[in-house]
Amino acid sequence: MALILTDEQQMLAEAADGLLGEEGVGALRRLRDDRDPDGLSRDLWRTFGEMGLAGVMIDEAHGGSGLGAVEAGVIAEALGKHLTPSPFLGSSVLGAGLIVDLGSAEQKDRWLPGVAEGEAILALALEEGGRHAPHRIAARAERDGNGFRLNGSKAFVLDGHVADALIVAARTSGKVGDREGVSLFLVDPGTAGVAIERTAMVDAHNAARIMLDDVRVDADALLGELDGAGPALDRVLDLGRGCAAASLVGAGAQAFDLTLDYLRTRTQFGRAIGEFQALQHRAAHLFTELEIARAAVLGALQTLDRPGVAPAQAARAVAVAKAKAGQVAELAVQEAVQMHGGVGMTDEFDVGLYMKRVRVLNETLGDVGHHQEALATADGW
Amino acid sequence: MALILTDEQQMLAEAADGLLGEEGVGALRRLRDDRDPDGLSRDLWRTFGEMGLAGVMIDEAHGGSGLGAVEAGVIAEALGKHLTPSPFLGSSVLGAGLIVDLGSAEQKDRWLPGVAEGEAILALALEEGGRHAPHRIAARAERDGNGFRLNGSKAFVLDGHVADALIVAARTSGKVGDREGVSLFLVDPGTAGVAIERTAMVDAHNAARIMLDDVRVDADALLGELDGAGPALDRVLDLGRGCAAASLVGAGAQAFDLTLDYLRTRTQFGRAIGEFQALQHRAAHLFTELEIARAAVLGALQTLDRPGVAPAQAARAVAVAKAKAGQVAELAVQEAVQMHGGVGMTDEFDVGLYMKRVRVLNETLGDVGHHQEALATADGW
Amino acid sequence: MSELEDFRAEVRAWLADNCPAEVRGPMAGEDDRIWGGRNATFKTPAHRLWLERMGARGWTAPEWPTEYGGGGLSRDQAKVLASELRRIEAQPPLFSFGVWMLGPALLKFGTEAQKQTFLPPIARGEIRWCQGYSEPGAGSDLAGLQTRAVDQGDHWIVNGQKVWTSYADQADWIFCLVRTDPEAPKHLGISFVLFDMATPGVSTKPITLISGKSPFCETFFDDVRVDKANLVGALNRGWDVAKYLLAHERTMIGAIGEGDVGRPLGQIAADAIGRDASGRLDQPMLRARIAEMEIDAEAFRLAMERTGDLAKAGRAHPALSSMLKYYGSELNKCRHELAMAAGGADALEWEGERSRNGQAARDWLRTKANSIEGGTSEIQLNIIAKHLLRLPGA
Amino acid sequence: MSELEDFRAEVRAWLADNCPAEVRGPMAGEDDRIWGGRNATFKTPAHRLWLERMGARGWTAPEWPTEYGGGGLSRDQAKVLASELRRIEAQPPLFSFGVWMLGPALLKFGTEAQKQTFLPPIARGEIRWCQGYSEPGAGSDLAGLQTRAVDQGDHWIVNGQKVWTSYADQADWIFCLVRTDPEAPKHLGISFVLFDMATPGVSTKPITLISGKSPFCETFFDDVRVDKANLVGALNRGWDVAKYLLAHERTMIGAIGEGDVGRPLGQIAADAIGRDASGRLDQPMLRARIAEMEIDAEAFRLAMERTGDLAKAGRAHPALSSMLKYYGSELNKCRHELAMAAGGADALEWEGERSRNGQAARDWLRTKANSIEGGTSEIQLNIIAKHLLRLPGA
Repeated sequence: MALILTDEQQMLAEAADGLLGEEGVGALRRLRDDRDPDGLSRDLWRTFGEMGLAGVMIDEAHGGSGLGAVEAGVIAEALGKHLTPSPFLGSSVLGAGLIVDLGSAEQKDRWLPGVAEGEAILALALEEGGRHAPHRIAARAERDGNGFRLNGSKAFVLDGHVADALIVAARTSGKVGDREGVSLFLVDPGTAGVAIERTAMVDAHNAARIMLDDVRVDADALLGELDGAGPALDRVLDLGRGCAAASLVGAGAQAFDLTLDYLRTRTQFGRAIGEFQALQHRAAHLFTELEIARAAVLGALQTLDRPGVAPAQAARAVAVAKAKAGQVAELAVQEAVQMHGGVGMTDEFDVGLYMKRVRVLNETLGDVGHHQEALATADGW
Repeated sequence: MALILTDEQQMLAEAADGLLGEEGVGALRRLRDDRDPDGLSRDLWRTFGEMGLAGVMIDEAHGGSGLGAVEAGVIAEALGKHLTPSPFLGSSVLGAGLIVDLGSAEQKDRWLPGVAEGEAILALALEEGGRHAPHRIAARAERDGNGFRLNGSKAFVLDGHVADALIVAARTSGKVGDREGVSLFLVDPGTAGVAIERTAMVDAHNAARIMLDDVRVDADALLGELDGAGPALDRVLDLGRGCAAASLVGAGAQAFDLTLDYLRTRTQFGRAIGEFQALQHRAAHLFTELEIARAAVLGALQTLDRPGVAPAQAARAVAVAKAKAGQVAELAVQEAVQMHGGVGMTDEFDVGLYMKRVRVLNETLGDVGHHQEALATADGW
Repeated sequence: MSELEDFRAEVRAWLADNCPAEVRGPMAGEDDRIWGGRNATFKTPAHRLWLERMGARGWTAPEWPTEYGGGGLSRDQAKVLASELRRIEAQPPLFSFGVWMLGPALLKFGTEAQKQTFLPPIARGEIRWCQGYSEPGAGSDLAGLQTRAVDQGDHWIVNGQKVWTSYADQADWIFCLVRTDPEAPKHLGISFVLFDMATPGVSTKPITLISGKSPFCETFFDDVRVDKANLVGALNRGWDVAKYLLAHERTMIGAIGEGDVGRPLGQIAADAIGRDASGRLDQPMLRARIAEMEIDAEAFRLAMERTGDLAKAGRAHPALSSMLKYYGSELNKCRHELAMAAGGADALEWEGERSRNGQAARDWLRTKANSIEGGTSEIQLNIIAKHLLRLPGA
Repeated sequence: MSELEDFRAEVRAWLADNCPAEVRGPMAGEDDRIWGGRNATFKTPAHRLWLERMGARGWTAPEWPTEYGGGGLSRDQAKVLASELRRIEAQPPLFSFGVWMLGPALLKFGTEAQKQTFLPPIARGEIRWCQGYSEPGAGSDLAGLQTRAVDQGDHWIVNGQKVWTSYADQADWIFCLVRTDPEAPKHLGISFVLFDMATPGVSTKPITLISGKSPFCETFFDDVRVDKANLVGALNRGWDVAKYLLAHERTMIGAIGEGDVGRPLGQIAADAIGRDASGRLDQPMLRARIAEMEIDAEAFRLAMERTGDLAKAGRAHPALSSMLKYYGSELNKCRHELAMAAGGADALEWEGERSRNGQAARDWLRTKANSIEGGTSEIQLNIIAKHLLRLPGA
């Protein structure tokens, strides 16, 4: 398969870009400066639903578009480009992905159409510490009559403060760090014992910290097999990482484009600063890095879509993409602020917002070092 | 104490530079192209003796100059600048350093005056593998009547092929990797069972591989206490590392100076290439790095000279100096070859010789990664 | 050596008696800083006492002559004082652009009257200064300076706008570049003047940065009267004063590369993230990046010291300050990138008590200005290429 | 998909029958390479057989039309062929500047007669080519080209000197830039011609590099007669042909960034140095640097593939080859720096059997030319800035 977008994928990219580009970064600024209680636009989310974007990977029987990882990445890239806060990654990719993969017919009917319509929001409550460690799960679910009782604390739950359902990863056997023994539970955030604290982040996107204090759920809250969430979690996390990598490329490339414009128009010492060869070479290097990162991300997304691909192969491709996209996007925003000079430091200019967003995307689902480590470990050294 | 050379040290630097600069890199080329059997100039070594350079750290009672680490570093820097092969590091610093530190009156009388005169050459046979690992000693010395019997193999013994005496580090108790249990022996290279293979290196300097097969030495061959060589080895290795770092600065700075000359004189597209801002910025960055490295090296050498300094503090300063000097010198030679373009790739130009020498100096007594690791370990993380 | 050791003993004894416990240990936040000035605020009475005691000895400006309120120390004595202050983790008795920047320029270019008038209050922390260099459209390129001073006999009338004036809204006086000859080309025709921020016609407006509220202001001059007695250096040659002062500013900004007195980032990260069985920070890739940075930081500290020693020995090229400014500011940016990576998701929070209102993230963002303020990294590299390397066309 | 899968099955079966065991597995050294030519040498008879069989199918030039001796494959088929060759670790049947560089230029600019004459022998490896571009004093700046071709009616007489001519001493023919109009400015007035290296007046002299003996030569032309029928493209417009060909050369040099078919450097290093208790390469700092490089290498492989796909789809800007050349050559240099660090002192040996005459060190040094030959990295960055980023004044 050619490592370029198909015509259909290109059209999807233009549609997403067109929609988000209408308001552009203004949307983020408005939500932030108005201190919006949700921190994201429910109207936009419904439009996502209408356009088939919210349910991009949900099968058509449940109201979705039935498309693949490449298409999800295309949308994620547009979100990164315009810095638009949305529940796409947490709900459409991670949340819906798990239900598509593991859900019972009832669970699918209950949640997927709502997500696809842009009405319902799911959130995955997985992380417990400050760094991505999907197997380091201490939260526990213990049998309690016909159901379970959950205890523990979760952090960095993307858009967890507005979720209609939480998918909580909890340990049902084994000990912290084991790959086995983790189960997933669909938890109503209104259940007694659930305490949710919104954490506004540096990039004006939101996550939540969640305390689970003797939270009682019924047996049908279990998503997938008892103790057996591991493989599905790995799959959906790789999907999420691929999308986060696409967002990083979107954000990095846009910061670069803003910088190119600035280089062409801003004058100093009587010349456009883009005439200075030292800046030209740095810009050319950055362009190259962005193209390399773009290839790595598309390669990973295509690998995820390949039927019957071995999980280890997909994981390796995703590790390359997330590490490379993260490193390059970081370089892009640093160069963007530096080349803008003083105005780049002001809140008035957009480049600083890209720097903030890239920082958060880099921490999302494993940073550069995490994925370098993953590659080395996977290759046995 | 001010972090600059004293007037006396400055005069020493000029003397060493004057001596080595007479023939400059030509000396190395001649030894290499003539396939000199020694790979170094014994005449030059005698001149070193006459000028008090060979015995710089040997006390005056034994014919030396009785100076310190800073002075040794000053000489090492000049050797790096002119790429002069000489037994200075192996014999005057490592070899003589151990005898000054640990030797009996007889051992000192036997060896130090000769080294100081530039007649005798010592070599330290320490390493056994391809990477610097001073505690990973598998060679063993076993009691044999009144003396010892040595078995094992040594590698990367600087100028071991021309040594008048080998100082062999061998294990007398404990197991490979232990910090304790190592002893030093003065071994005549002509002793039965000693096999020495000269290994010509990429930089046209030489080291040796040495096989010890049931080599019998008398009790008075023991240098220092039985099992107790560790602390003295650590001290002298730090001294050697400081001097290697100084050579790296010497070589890196000279490669940079050659490059500056080239930037000022070579024209392309009708301009001196030094007018291109991209190259100017890279040169300015490199200049900065070289100055920083120079400060780190002088700081380490002064620390080594400070009376009563804690070994851990000295080791930390040396780790910083060797790591920083190595990294910067590597950058300097890479930039030198690249900025010279095609001619930099030819054997006719000198910059390639600097690239080769820096590579070897980087491997000598621990590379950049080794010393980064040393710093992190020393600081407890 | 022994005289210095006597001095060390004296310093140590004096500090033991005079440095309050409240000003020892790492600073917790902005409000630990003592800026002095007419409207000075102090976190505790002990902070005020610390400034007063150090100011009285002139140790707020250790190497200035005693007649101008300084400590009259030699460079070696000043190093001893600094090391003794570090030893007890004493916080600085005064943060002052007057001490760091204006003072050295006045010592070199000021008239005797100006030195007598301005230096002692600076050393005692009584007058707080700000700097008026940059203008919109004239950042790194000061040749484009527009603020105009029109000659009125014994005074000028100044009109124009400055930007990036740190703490303009809290400063008492400003040292300021103004154009006194509109016909002269480029850097000629600019003069260096001092005036009170309380003069009618001066107004300020804070700038919001990506890190949030900032000490930077836009500063506006609307028919501001400036006494000609407050011209520093020669008329129309303010650029000479400014250059000299900029070198001090550069060294000061570069010094942030030395990092805080506190513990190495590697230790902080290992405590936060955890260690593996052999005691290593349990994130090998991050650990490698931190190790590289810590090596650079230690080497940089030595380079700062060495450059100071060279200067004292009369052997430092003035452009070496560009080298320190460039390296120190890039290093500090790198340190904070790594601190953010070590902090992980926790360091991303922007509000609330747990993160002290996003302190880590705001500090990180703030460092991005280091390589812009006081002359961008690119400008420093240009200066090095031209003045130290003498490359053609630089 | 299924047609492609049929093709894959066919290729696999054919290779099973026709690829000798002697040409499978990593190449041990230079003499494994099959260069072909009039005076071809083969390491074993199987090597000759491998060239003959692949040449007969046109799979030495898979995407060339069959009428010119190529394989006539589509890009997707060519990918399948490449992946099947990789699968069995087959060594290339032919190393050829004719296939990599001259062929594509002839396909675009050559006359029908030139295509008929030159392409089939190239594909069969019968004629070995070298390239005459660089001259002393005209490295990256070809505008300064001095080699002169003087018109003699049906032929030119060529005088001048080339440098960096790879394998000039072993090549049968040369493709060469010569100045046919000495009055025209810069790149105009240059023509692209072909001639036999056996023509009287051609002589060569190898260049010794920092890595030792090298395939590069100085090449001298002393009254060399060149037939006008061997002009490629328009007279005085050789620069167009050269640029097109340079783009292919760039991609070829860039491709070395993909590394050999062999195992990842991390594994090689871990086997050589050892692993810690958790299986990690027991040099954490080196490991981190290798990990970063391996990520870059994998990403670069994908970028190579993507750029090829974009070209096939008619959506690749020609200057993208500069991007690949720049990145690939820098990457390969980095890989060999790390390989040397992993090799430690053992990799420093320069002579003798144990080190295969210093193979590691010589390979490392050889890579330093990657970012110089075929246009320096700086030239590539200039091209990107100008043609892809359209920055002012670039």
